[in-house]
Parts: sequence; C-alpha cells; structure tokens
Amino acid sequence: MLRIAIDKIDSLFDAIAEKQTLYIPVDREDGAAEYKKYESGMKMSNSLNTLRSAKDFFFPQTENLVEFKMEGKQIEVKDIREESEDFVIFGVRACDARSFSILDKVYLVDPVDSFYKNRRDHGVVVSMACTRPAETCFCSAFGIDPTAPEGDVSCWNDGSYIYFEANTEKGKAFVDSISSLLEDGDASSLENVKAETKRILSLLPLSNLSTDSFGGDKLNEYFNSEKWAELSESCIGCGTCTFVCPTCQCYDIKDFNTGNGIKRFRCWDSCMYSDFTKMAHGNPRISQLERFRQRFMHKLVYFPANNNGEFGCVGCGRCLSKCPISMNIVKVMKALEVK
Amino acid sequence: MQVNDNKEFQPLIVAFCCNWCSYAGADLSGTNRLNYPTNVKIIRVPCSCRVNPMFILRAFQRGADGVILCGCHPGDCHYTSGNYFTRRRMTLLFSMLDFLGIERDRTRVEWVSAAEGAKFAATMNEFTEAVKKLGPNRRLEDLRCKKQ
Amino acid sequence: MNANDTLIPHIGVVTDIRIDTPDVKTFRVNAINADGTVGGKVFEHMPGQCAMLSIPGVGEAMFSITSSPTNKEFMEFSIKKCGCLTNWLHAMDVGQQITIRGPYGNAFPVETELKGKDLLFIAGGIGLAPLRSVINYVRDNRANYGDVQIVYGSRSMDDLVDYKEIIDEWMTDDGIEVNLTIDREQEGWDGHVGFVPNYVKELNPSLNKTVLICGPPIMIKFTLNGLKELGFTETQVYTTMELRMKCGVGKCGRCNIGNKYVCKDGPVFRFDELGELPDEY
Amino acid sequence: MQEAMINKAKQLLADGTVNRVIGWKKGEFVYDITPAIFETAEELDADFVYNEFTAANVSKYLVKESKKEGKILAFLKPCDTYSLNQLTKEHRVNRDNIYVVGIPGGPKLDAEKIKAKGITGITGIKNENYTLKIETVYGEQTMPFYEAISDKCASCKSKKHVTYDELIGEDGDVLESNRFDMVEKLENMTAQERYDFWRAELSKCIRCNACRNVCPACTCEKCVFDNPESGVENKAASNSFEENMFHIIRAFHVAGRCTDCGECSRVCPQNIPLHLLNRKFIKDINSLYGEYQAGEDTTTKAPLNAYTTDDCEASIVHERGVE
Amino acid sequence: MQRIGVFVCHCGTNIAATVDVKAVAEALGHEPGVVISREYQYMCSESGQNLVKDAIKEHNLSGVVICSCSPRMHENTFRKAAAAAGLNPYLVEIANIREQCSWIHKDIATATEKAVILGRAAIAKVHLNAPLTAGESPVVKRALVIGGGIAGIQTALDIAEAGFEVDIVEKEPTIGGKMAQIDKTFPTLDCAACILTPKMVECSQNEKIHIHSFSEVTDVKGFVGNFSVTIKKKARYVDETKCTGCGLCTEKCPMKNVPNEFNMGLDNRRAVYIPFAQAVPKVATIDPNYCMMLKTGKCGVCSKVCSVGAIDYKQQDKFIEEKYGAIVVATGFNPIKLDKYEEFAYSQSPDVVTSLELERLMNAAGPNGGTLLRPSDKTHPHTIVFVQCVGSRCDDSKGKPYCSKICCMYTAKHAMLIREKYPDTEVYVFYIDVRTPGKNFDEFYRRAVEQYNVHYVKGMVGKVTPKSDGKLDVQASDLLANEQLHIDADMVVLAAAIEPDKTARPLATMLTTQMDTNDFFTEAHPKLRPVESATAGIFLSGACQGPKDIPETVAQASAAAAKAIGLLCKNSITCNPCVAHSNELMCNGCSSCEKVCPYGAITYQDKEFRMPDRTTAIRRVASVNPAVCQGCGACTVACPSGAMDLNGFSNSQIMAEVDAICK
Repeated sequence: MLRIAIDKIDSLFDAIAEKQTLYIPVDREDGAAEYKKYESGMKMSNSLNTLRSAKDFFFPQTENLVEFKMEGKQIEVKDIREESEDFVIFGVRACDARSFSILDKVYLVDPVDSFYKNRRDHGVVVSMACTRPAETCFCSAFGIDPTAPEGDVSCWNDGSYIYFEANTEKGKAFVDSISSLLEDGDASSLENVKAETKRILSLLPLSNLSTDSFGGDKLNEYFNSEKWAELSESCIGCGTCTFVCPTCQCYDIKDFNTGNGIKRFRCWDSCMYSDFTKMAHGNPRISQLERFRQRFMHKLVYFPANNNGEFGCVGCGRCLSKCPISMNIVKVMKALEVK
Repeated sequence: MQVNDNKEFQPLIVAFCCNWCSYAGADLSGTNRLNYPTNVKIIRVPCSCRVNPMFILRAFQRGADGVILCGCHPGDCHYTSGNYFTRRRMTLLFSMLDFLGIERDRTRVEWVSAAEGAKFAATMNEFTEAVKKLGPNRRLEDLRCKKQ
Repeated sequence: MNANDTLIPHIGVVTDIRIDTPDVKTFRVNAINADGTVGGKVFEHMPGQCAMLSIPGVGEAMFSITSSPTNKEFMEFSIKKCGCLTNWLHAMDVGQQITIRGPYGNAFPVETELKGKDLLFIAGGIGLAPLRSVINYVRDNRANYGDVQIVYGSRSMDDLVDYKEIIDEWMTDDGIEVNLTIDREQEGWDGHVGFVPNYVKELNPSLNKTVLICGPPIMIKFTLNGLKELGFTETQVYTTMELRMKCGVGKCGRCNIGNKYVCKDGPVFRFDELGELPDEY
Repeated sequence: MQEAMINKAKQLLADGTVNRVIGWKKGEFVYDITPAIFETAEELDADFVYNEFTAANVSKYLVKESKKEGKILAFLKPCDTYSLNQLTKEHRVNRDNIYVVGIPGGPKLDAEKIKAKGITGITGIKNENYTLKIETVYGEQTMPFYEAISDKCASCKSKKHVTYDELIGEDGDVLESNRFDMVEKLENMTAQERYDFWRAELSKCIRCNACRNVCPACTCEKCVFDNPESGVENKAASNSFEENMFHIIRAFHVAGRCTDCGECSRVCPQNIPLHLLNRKFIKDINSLYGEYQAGEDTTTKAPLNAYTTDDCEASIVHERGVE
Repeated sequence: MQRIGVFVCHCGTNIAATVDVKAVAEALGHEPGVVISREYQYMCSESGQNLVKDAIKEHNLSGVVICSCSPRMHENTFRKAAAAAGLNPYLVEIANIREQCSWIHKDIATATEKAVILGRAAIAKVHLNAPLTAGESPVVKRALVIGGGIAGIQTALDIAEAGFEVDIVEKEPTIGGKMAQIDKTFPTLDCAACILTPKMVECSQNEKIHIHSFSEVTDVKGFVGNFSVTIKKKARYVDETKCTGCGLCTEKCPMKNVPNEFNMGLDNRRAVYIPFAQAVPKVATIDPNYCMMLKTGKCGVCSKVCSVGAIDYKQQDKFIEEKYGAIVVATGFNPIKLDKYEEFAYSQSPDVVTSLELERLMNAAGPNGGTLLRPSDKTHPHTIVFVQCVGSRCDDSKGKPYCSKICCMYTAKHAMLIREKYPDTEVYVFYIDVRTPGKNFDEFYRRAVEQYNVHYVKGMVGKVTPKSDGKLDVQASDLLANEQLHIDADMVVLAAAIEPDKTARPLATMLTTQMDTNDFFTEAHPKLRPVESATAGIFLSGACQGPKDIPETVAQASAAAAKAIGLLCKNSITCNPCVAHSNELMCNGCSSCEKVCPYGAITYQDKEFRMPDRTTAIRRVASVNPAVCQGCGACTVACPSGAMDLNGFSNSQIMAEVDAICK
C-alpha cells in the first residue's frame, strides 16, 4: 500500500499545494478545527472532526447565481459562472465523506445543479479513517465504517505512516500525481488500528442506536406521532443544527440590489426557521413543531423514501454538541422509535 | 466614492440633517453662498432622533466614506428632547464602531442651528477633509456594492 | 460552464396585459429571438406545468401557465394580486421584460390517463388559471376526449376570470357544457347563484367522469367531499397544488409534503396520492 | 439540590399552585441537558435534572408559557431572574402566571471546555474536590474544575435573585466581577488590532441565529433581520459587512436591555465572544450615564430611553482611548 | 411601477448658472419609473405650477419630484399644486438643488453631478411615498399670553376684543412690566403711565381677560389648538378675591427696609406691598423673605389691620391646568447686570446708575418724587455723563453682540428732559453711533443736540473713578477731536444692554420653540412669519423676540394677536399627517416608544390577534394618537422590531435615499 511517513506529511502538502488548492483541517485558537487553505507550515489538526462540515466546499454558505442589469423595461441576464479551480480536501472523515454522496443525490439528479457539479467535478476528496471516535459519534448506525471511509482517496493513519488508497478515477489520478513522494509499504499494522477503533466504537454510548424502525414506509405513522410536541417544545428555532449538518442542503434564493444591478444569490436556509415556508398568502408550516418535525422526518423518513432507504444523516454528531438546547436527532430517534 | 480626473480621492459624505435646525442651517449656508464640498449629500429627516443606526451602517455599506449627523443644539430640539436621545444613541453606536476598529473620524455628530450657516459650511469642509485623510472606507464596505 | 442551469432564467417580454377581474390580470409573454425580434414562446410546456416569473430585485414566484401548449404563439399567465411581486406585475406596462424559467413540475396526464375520458373541470376563482391550459388543450385535441363539463364559480360576476373566452369560445363549442355560478345574487346575473361544492352536487355529474379540480383549499375540500358523496372515488379526481416553491427543481427543500416535492413531483396530484401523504397542505 | 427542587415542584403541582414546571431534562450524556416542561410527578422523577451542566436560561420560554392557561413554576438561577425582570418590565411575560423559585446558580461547566482538552468519548463526569474525574471510553481523565467553568459563570456578576416567589437555599449578593476585563483589553488595542480581532471572530459567523433566538432580550414578534419589509432583512452572512451589520444592530437593539446573561456566547456554535459586544455597551452605559443593570428592577427607564441635558457629546468617542 | 414626473427649476440663473439643468432633467429622465422629466425657468411661478398640474393629469403621475430651492421654501407650494391636479400632496418630493447645490458650488460639472444625485434620491424616495391624508383636531377657543407687560397687555386686549377668552400669566404681582417703570416715552415725551395704566385697567375689567398675576407657567403639553398648560399661582399670602387693595397693611407692616424692586432698589417698601399705585390687580402681596410672621411666626400685624380678612399666612402655591388653542409669548426683557463693568464704577458709586434707574429717579412716583437728585447725597447734579452701548454691540463675552436698539432714543429723551427741567445741568452723551431709524426719531435726536445743547461726543468712556469730593472722574476719548477727555461728573448714566428675561429659556423648552444663541425667541421666518414661532400655535410678542421700542412692541403685539385670532377662529385645524404609526402585528408592546415620546402620543391596548400559527392571542400593542404626534421619529429608533415607522420619513424611504445617494 502506498504510504508516507507522518513526519514527511508537510512535504506532501507542499507538493500538492504547488499544483492545486489544498484544504486541510487545522486547529483554531479556540481549539476547534476548521478547514483552511493550506499554506506552507500549517499543521494538520488532530481533532476528530472540523466544527463546520466539509459540505461548504461543494455547497457554500452563499454563492452568486446570476446577475441582472435593469434599465427601463429591459433586463439583461449575466451568467457569471466560472469553471471552478481544481482543489483537494484532505482529511475528510467517513461521516462527511458519506455526506457528499447524500448531497449528490439531491444536486446531481436531474435537473443537475451546475454550480454544485462544477465544484464536485473539480474537487478531490481525500478521506481519513477515524481512530479516536467521540461519544457523540453514531455513524455506524447509518452503516458507515469510520475505519473505511469513502472518498476519491481513502487514508489511514497508524501513528507512523499515512496510507493511501484510491477509490475513483479522480482519486487514482491524484495518487499518481503524488506517487513520487509515496513509498510502497506494509499495511498490516492498520489492521490493529482498525480493530482498536472498532473496539472503541462498540463502547460508545450511542453504539446501540438503531435505525431499524425508520425509513420511508412508516411515513404517516411517524408524521402523526404524539412525541413531536414534547420533542420540539424547547427548540428555539435557530439554524445551528442545519448549518453544522453535513447533509442539510436546503437553500434560499434571494436578490441583492447593489444599486447598480441585481445579484441573485443562494444561501443556506434552515427548515427550522419560522419563515422558511412563508409565502405571499400564508405559511404551510406554522408552528415550530411542524418545522422541527420536517427536519427529522426528512432525514429519517422522507429521504430514505426517495432514495432506496438511505438515510439523510451520517451520524457525525455535530448537532449533538452544538445545539443550544441539546435537542438532537438521537433524542428524536430514541423517542420515536417504535419498539 | 467618486474619483475625479486628477485621481484625488473624493470621499462620499452622507449628512443627515434635522429639518428644523441643521437643514435650515445648510440652507442658510447656501443663501450666504458659503462653499462646502460637493462630496456632501444631505438627507433631510424631521429630527436627528429619526436617524436609525441602520441608516448609518447602510450608508457605509452602499459606499459612503463618512456619515455625519446634524441636529439642533441640545435644548433647542424642535421636539424638545429628540437630540438628547440622538446624543446617547450615537455616542454608543460610535463607540461600538470604534470598538470594532472602524475609524472614528468617519462618523460625527454636530449640532448646527438654523442660524449657523457658517458653522454648517465649516463643519462640512472640515469633516470632508478628515474623511479624505482616512481614504476610502474599507472596514465597513460591502464588496457587492463596489462600483466597477 | 456552458451547460444550461435551470436557475439561470430566460428573458420574456410582456406583449399584452388583459384585465380579467379587479385583482386578476392575464399577461401574455413572448420570447426574444436570437435576432432581437420578439415573438414565440420562451419554452414549451404541458398543461398544468408552471414557470418561475421574476422581476429581479422584487421577487420570484411560481405561476401556472394558463395558456395551452397548443398555442404556439405565446404563453399566458393569469395572476392574482397578492404580494410584493404580483403588485409589481400588476403595475407594469406592456413591453416590460421579465425573467422566466421552467417549465416546472408535472402536468395533468392529458396524453395518458385522461385520454378518451369524459372530463369534469371544477374551478373556483383564480383556480381556473391552471385548468384553462387543460381545457384549451382538450378543445384543440377534441377527438381525443369524451364529454367535457366545466363548473366554474367565483365571488361575483366581475371575479370570473376569462369570462369573455368562456362566453365566446367555450360555451359555443359543441360537446362542452359550461356551468357558471357566483357566490351571491348580483344585478345583471341570471345564472346560478351559490357555492361551487353545492352546485356540483346539484349538477350531479355522471360517475364515469374524470375530475380536474382547482381552487381555494376550502372549496377543494368541500367539493371533494361532495364528489365522494355522489360516488366518485379519489382515483378519479386530480388537483393541482400551490406551496411555497423557490427553486422549482426539488432541491431547495421547502415545498415538500411528506417526501413529495410539489415543484417536482407535483403540482398535479391525484387525490389518492395525496391521501398517502401527511396532512400538511 | 436536584432532590429539593423535585420535591418543591411536586409539592407545588400537588397543591395546585402551578400546573407545569419548567426546568431541565437529562440527555444522552451527562452534559446534553435540554430545557423542558414537566406536568407530572412521574415526569419529574424520571427526567428532571439540575447539575453543573444546566446552564440554559429558561426565562425566555416564559414569554410563551406565561400566556398559557394556569401558572407555571420556573426554577431560576440568579442570572435568569434578571432576564425575567427585564421581560416583565417590557411586558413580554405575564409575571402573575409564573411562580418563581430561586435556586443557587453556578458555576456551570462547559462541555466544550472539557473537549477542548482533547478529552473525548466521555461517559461520565464527577466533581471531586474541584477536580473533575472524567470517565471516557479511553480511560479516566482528570482536569481542574475551574478550567471547565463556562465563560458566563467565570465572570458572574451577581448571586442575588432580583425576583422570586420563593427561594431554595440562601440568597447571594451582587458580585464584583471581572466581566469588563476583556472589553478593556480590546479598548486598549489599536483600532487595527481591534478590527483584526473582530474580523477574525465575526467572519466565523454562520448566521444560524442561535444567539438571537436564545437571547431573552431578543423577543421581537418579528426580527428586523427576518422581515422583508424592513429593508435590512438578511439571511446569510454573505460578506463581512453583513456579519458586522447583524451583530452591531443586534447588540444595539439589546443595548440597555441586555442583562449580560451570557447565553449568546454560550450557544454560539462558532465560539464567537458575542457577549463582548453587549458588555461594551454595558460598560459604556455605566461609565457615561451611570451604573445601570438591566433587569435589576421592573421600573427604571432603560438608558437609551432616557437622557440628561448634560450627557456627554458623541465626540467623547473621538477623545478617548486608542485610535 | 410608479409614474413619476421630474421638474427641474432654473430659478432664473440662481440654479441654472451653476447647474446644467437640461443635463439634470435628461439624466433623471432615465431613472426607473420616471415618465416625464422637464426643466423650466421658474417652477414656483404660476406657469411653472401649471406645468406640474398638466403633467400630473396628462401622464397620470403617481409621484412628482421638483428639483428646485429648499423644501422649506416651496414644498407647500408644490404640494398645493399637486393637490389641485388631483394628486395626493404627499406624493411630492423636493430635491434641494439651490441652497444645497447651485449656491454653494462653483464648478458646473460637479454641481450638475450632485444635482442629479440629489434628484435621484428624491425619485428613490417618492417611489415609496404613500398618499397621506391629514386628520383634523379641534381648536380650544382660548388663548394664553405669557407675560403681562405692554406686549402681553396689547395682545390680550386685541384677542379679547375679537371675542375670545384670554389668560395672562404674569410672574410679578402686577401686570405692567417695564413700561410701568418708565417715566416718559420717546419721541413724543408723553407720560408712559398715562398710556399704559388705562390699558391695564381695561385688562382687569374686560370679562374675557383673566389675569394670573404672581404666577408662572410650569408645564406645557399638547399641540396647536389643544395645549394643556399648568400654571403655578405662587402663594402671595393674600386672598386675591378678598383684598380690596386699600393698602392699610402696606402702611402698618413693621418691616420697612425691603428694597423696592419697582424703584430699582433705590428706596424701600414693606414686607407686604403693592408694587405701585396703579397695580393691576391691586392686591397686596407678602414677601416671604422678609415677613416676620412667615419667617418666625411672630407679628401678624397685617392680618390684624385687614378689615376683610384677606391675609392668609397658610396660603400654598396652587397649580391650575388650563386648555388653550394658542399661546402668545411676551416675556419681555431686562437690562443686563453690570457687575462685570467695573470700569464704570457701577457697583462702587451709587451715582453711577442705569438708564432704567434714572427713569425711576426722574419719575414723580419714584424715590425722589420726580426731582432728580444724586442717590448718594440727594443733591442736584450739575454734570451728567451718559455712556452708550454698555454691553451692547460687544464682541467679548461680557456683553451682547447685538444692538439693544432702544438706548439711543431713550438717552436722547433723558438728556432732553434733564436739560429742559434743569437747564444748568450739563449733559454729555458718549456714543459709538447714534441710531435713530424710526418715525420722528432723528428729528427728536437733533432737537436734543441742536435745541437742548446736549453734548454728544463720539467716543467711548474708558473709566469712571469716584473721587474723594464725591464727584466722578470720567475718562473718555473724543474720537472726532481725537483727544482724551476728563469730565468731573455728578452722575453717570449707563445705557445697559437689554437681554431676554431669564424665564424665557426654560419656557422655550416647555413650548418646544427655538431660541437663538442670545435667548431671543426665533421667529418662524424673519420676513414671512415674523410673529410666529416655528412651533405651530406659539406666537411671539414684543421684546422676547428681539430688542424693540414701545411702538414696535405694540405693533408686534397686535400682529401676534391677529395671528392667534386667526387660529382661534377656526373650529379645527388640519394635523400634520407625517406622524408615526405602529404595525400592530410586529409590535412587542415593550413600551420603549412610549418612553421616548415627548408628547405622550403613544398608548397601549390589549388587543386580540390571530397569530401566524392560527391561534388567537391577546397582545399588548402600541397605538399612536395622530393628533398628538408631531412626527419627530424618536419612537421609530427606540422600537427594536421596526413596528414603529414614520409617515413621510419611513425607514424604507430614508434607506432608499441613502442607497440612491451612495449609488
């Protein structure tokens, strides 16, 4: 298996960054990790995961879609799309790596979202297997193996070396492009690392979380559950869970009048927001209960209903640590679960 | 922001003037043909207390380099107390902008009575110069509104 | 990046504005051709499909295309004044350009399930707009369909959309029965007076008809109950929905009812399909 | 304490004083505690919790709850009582429908601070003589208790309950706090340094609105930033201006009303020290217009709704401190 | 989509000389919503207005922008024109391209560019203007006159004459003011009392006039047509309704050494006193600072001698609240204090007096019974020096920058009277300029010089030094002869500057009227509205507005009365529609707006609402009384949710202007 010694990782990053934009997770001053554009000298974070998910690379918080010039009765449409630059995201965890395939099922199905596709086509996802999962992790519940992450390229760290394995054509090309810096080596030590990680996984408090009772077939049953009232009563209707979530993909389209033209942009939106579904003549989801229900129904029921049973959650645990009032999908699942 | 032929930086100054004192003061400086720079554009408000901090930020967003608020002298407010509220609001707002590292000289409150045409012109001259020295507003700009 | 993206709209030109009722206007929209001339349609559609119209900086909203696909010259939109954008549209003059993207959503199954069937159209108020597209499509392909009955009601005579077309064209067509009603007695009106659901019951249409219904939610609810009382089944009745649609392509996440996206899986639903969905509309 | 609270709640439910209780409900881990409403003794026994992680200020929920039928029992920490008083002053709650039991406050712990030490896989936390013994799937870890204290409690301003119907335990005093230290530190930086500091912080903002939605002073029927009619509606922190705009205006809107409960910074998923903006206003108000503590009472005029004829001029900003 | 008409005024060459008006009209014609853009010589002329009216009709305009002079000049003109053409007058906006553009800039290119931007801002604003309808509010048919001097008296008499109730509030125990203290008036030399006292009596006898003497205004609420005024009737310890003014108490009071302010402290009165014989109301007043009974509880002489039992030592200040439709301010003037003018030895020598003191010294009812004697030794003065402009036309902080206007004439009068009565007395007048612009004024002054041989010396007195022989050494310079003079004077009379009464400033705050830096009330417009304040329903009478002599004061008093009568004649007045309003759906009921409203225009109600979640809720919401609101907008900023907005200056309108300017 191709590998590089951990103490040489900087030279690898330098080499990649020379050719294309490289993003790696780095530690912030407040201790949280975030993806940053690599510059020589940056140290990769040892954190389990970044505070914000990696979806930003393909589905940024805001992006301009199109511009208009208005004059008299005339409107001029300006297509401002540009070919994305090639880039590499290094160190994506298994949960986030899976999230891309979920986003793909939204943005790459007909009609294809060219803005998303553009970035997706030009981005190489290099994932990294987990070794120190946290108590908030529950990716296993969604069939994700954190010791075998998806991505164009998968990586493992045994403490001395980082091992590379390409999974896609794009990934292969990437590994080829850095192969001069890699060496072939014995990967047997990884088995121990994986086994240890799996042992830890089994000890995690959420290890026994089951998705068995969820899916598209119990739509009305869950929709009409009496539990929603109690679950949603303390929800403050902010968008934290949505915005840290790697799979939440709702957006709003808005116009910004610059004074010299209109910029039409899209930005993240949250189904938890009170005006998310508001329209000129009313709002179909009038209470926080309905909005709260929408979010979890979408992940646990609607998404699987439309996508062959695949859930719209990857168990990254971000919402578990970030929700201001500590309400989250795990609590919802446990409360709703039909025994 | 506007750039004239000799490329000297020409700041855009938005002046909010209360209808009763400062707007009349501005009129008087016109009546007396007292020059002040074209950079200054006046917006008439009934009272300085009508000026919402949002208007000031909005001006900076849209490309203003300086915002000045003019009202009746304390005690002379046409509405008795409006400018006293203005004074507190703007003191706190400006202090907050300062706290965020926005240049202090981009904002100002000045009391100009209807009789102080000369003061109005002098204030505008002085303020425009002060803003000119700072250069274009960068710290509170909205790049989307930047002129191509 | 040459691929078309549906989020990037086309330009349409408003070439005619017809005042239908005090709060409904019908706008004729043409495309701008490559040579700069104005004419033809911005895109083709099927009856029941929608388009996103927008005035940049004012707003963007989904409207059903009220003209029939058989009309090759232009598209029409009947729009009721109810918000920021529609106010703006109502105030504009002929010659105004707008942005338009689409077509979005599914259509009434005019080429499949509806083919050869006797059709009953039930509309209330501005609800006629999407059905008009189907009615005219049926009229232009008359041989493919059986009897056509139209029940249309509105608050008053002045609120009947497309009244002139109804009187001059639909009523004069053979094999089309038009039943108009208004909510309250009015001078100059010698037709039926009463609410649509009751009128439908009174008319007692034959049970072999396939029903297409559109109107205010309360009208749909009562009419459907009435139809059921008469013996109709949910599989015979189609409607078209309206929920907040933003992207038009089932991605932005706001128009779903259960797992269905109105903008993509709808807006046309058969009632038995709707019955499977959560009660959230 | 938890025991005493549950007993008190049961008693008040039983004697009909209240028909609901707002408190905290235990979660999956030791720290993920959710504010919740309890209606029966059974629910209280099963889920009610009060410990080092019950930091959430429940007073904002009372805006809605106090308008419902019947009286609700609210357990309020000293800092929470200031929020309630401020809401009462602004007629946002119906105080008559609330039965306040004052409970001793913090210091509360912040799980993020424990995690920031690299401690993960947490399955249990115990405080033994101000050393936290943390059980994890990776073995037991320890850290000093004080290092895990949440920011809001680390600069506690008061242990005094300013409104209550009943107290459990002794009432405390208003404290000399160090809460303005960081504001002062920033004030003493150069404008460029301050600008860089805030750019770095505010650029992290993802506009999740958690700070606003949790804030007991932000109870507007419709926030200007959500209202398309307001002309300043904005949904995303599209650029540095909008990041500034939202936080400046939000701080301005709560200036003179913010009780400094610290919830904004507690809930910020990006750890932006938003409370510093509020504290800057509080500090300015105190120094320019006299000491004022929002929520201390329900009658005094908020400093921005009042004036004196000899207030300082706005130019004081230009005259003092570091440029 | 709006249909906006833009009209650019040349204002002759006032605008057109520095602004390319054609280019402005052309540029603004391209702005969104503009359907017609024209320029014209004089927009405010009738044909200019017709241009607007015709365009409104022809193009079915939904908004009009006039680029012209200040809206303070002609906003109303164009609003009326729009209304005449059927367009709501509040759909008109003015872009001020004269005072704020053409008159202050010289470069045509930049001035034109600025004019376009100002026009653009007005267009952006007018896009969002809403048609407004002015409400009406009733007029209370009663006037308040604050100050009972000749100005107040005349105003009150005129208003009463027109048939309206009128109250006079006078802070002194009697009306009459300064004129009562004056001996003779210029230029006719007739007796002041002979003119004034009949008017005072008329006031007391007129059924429509109610005099609140020894009273002060302490609070003013409300607005034009509907003021609510709190008047403090200070305790005078004498029951006004019982006192007959017999004066017995003032003779028997044992406290004899109270400085008599009516005689400028030149003699004494008792602790209980009637200021002067013709006082109106003729009622005694006890001075609590000197009355033994009030101070120590021992005495009670006055009470014993009063046959009608009018003395009431327990009397308290009384507050009454009255409603008025109009308020006339007539607070008058005072001579400035001269303690800063040590060079004139005013505080060192009793023989240095002010002109007003001289009036009393020469008055038959004065301390010397009308014989002019030196205060120090009661001897006849043989040399009198008058010093003009003491504190007037002064550029330092000791005095006033303005000319006190009346000094030249009263000094000529004094000099003439002295020379007439005491021909052996030499009179010197030191002046900077002699200003006599009034009917028969210059003739009067020339008589003093030519007929009465008063020595007018152009020059300033440098120093007055009391000498050991009781004389005063006056050092002065004669500018015309260019020499230094020393005059041995028996008396020196200082023409002290006059200043507004000290009560005027707090009153102005209560009335929300403006004052200039000298504390004179500011008229709404010096030429167009000289007797009105900028605050509707408040009128200015007499010297409170600026220095005036008696004829001018009386003329202005009548003018103010006429304006007040004009208001009182109306049954109702049109309100300003540019007032605040609250969007109840967004209102939090937090009371912030109420706390900053200076007019108490905001109240709260509990109302039932259908909430967005389809429940109903009772919510506390603000509502604005449009008749009380004056439209300052303080509430709009205090309101965090933006529920409170201001008609005519809405949040969106102002932001649209900001956007247009910064575009």
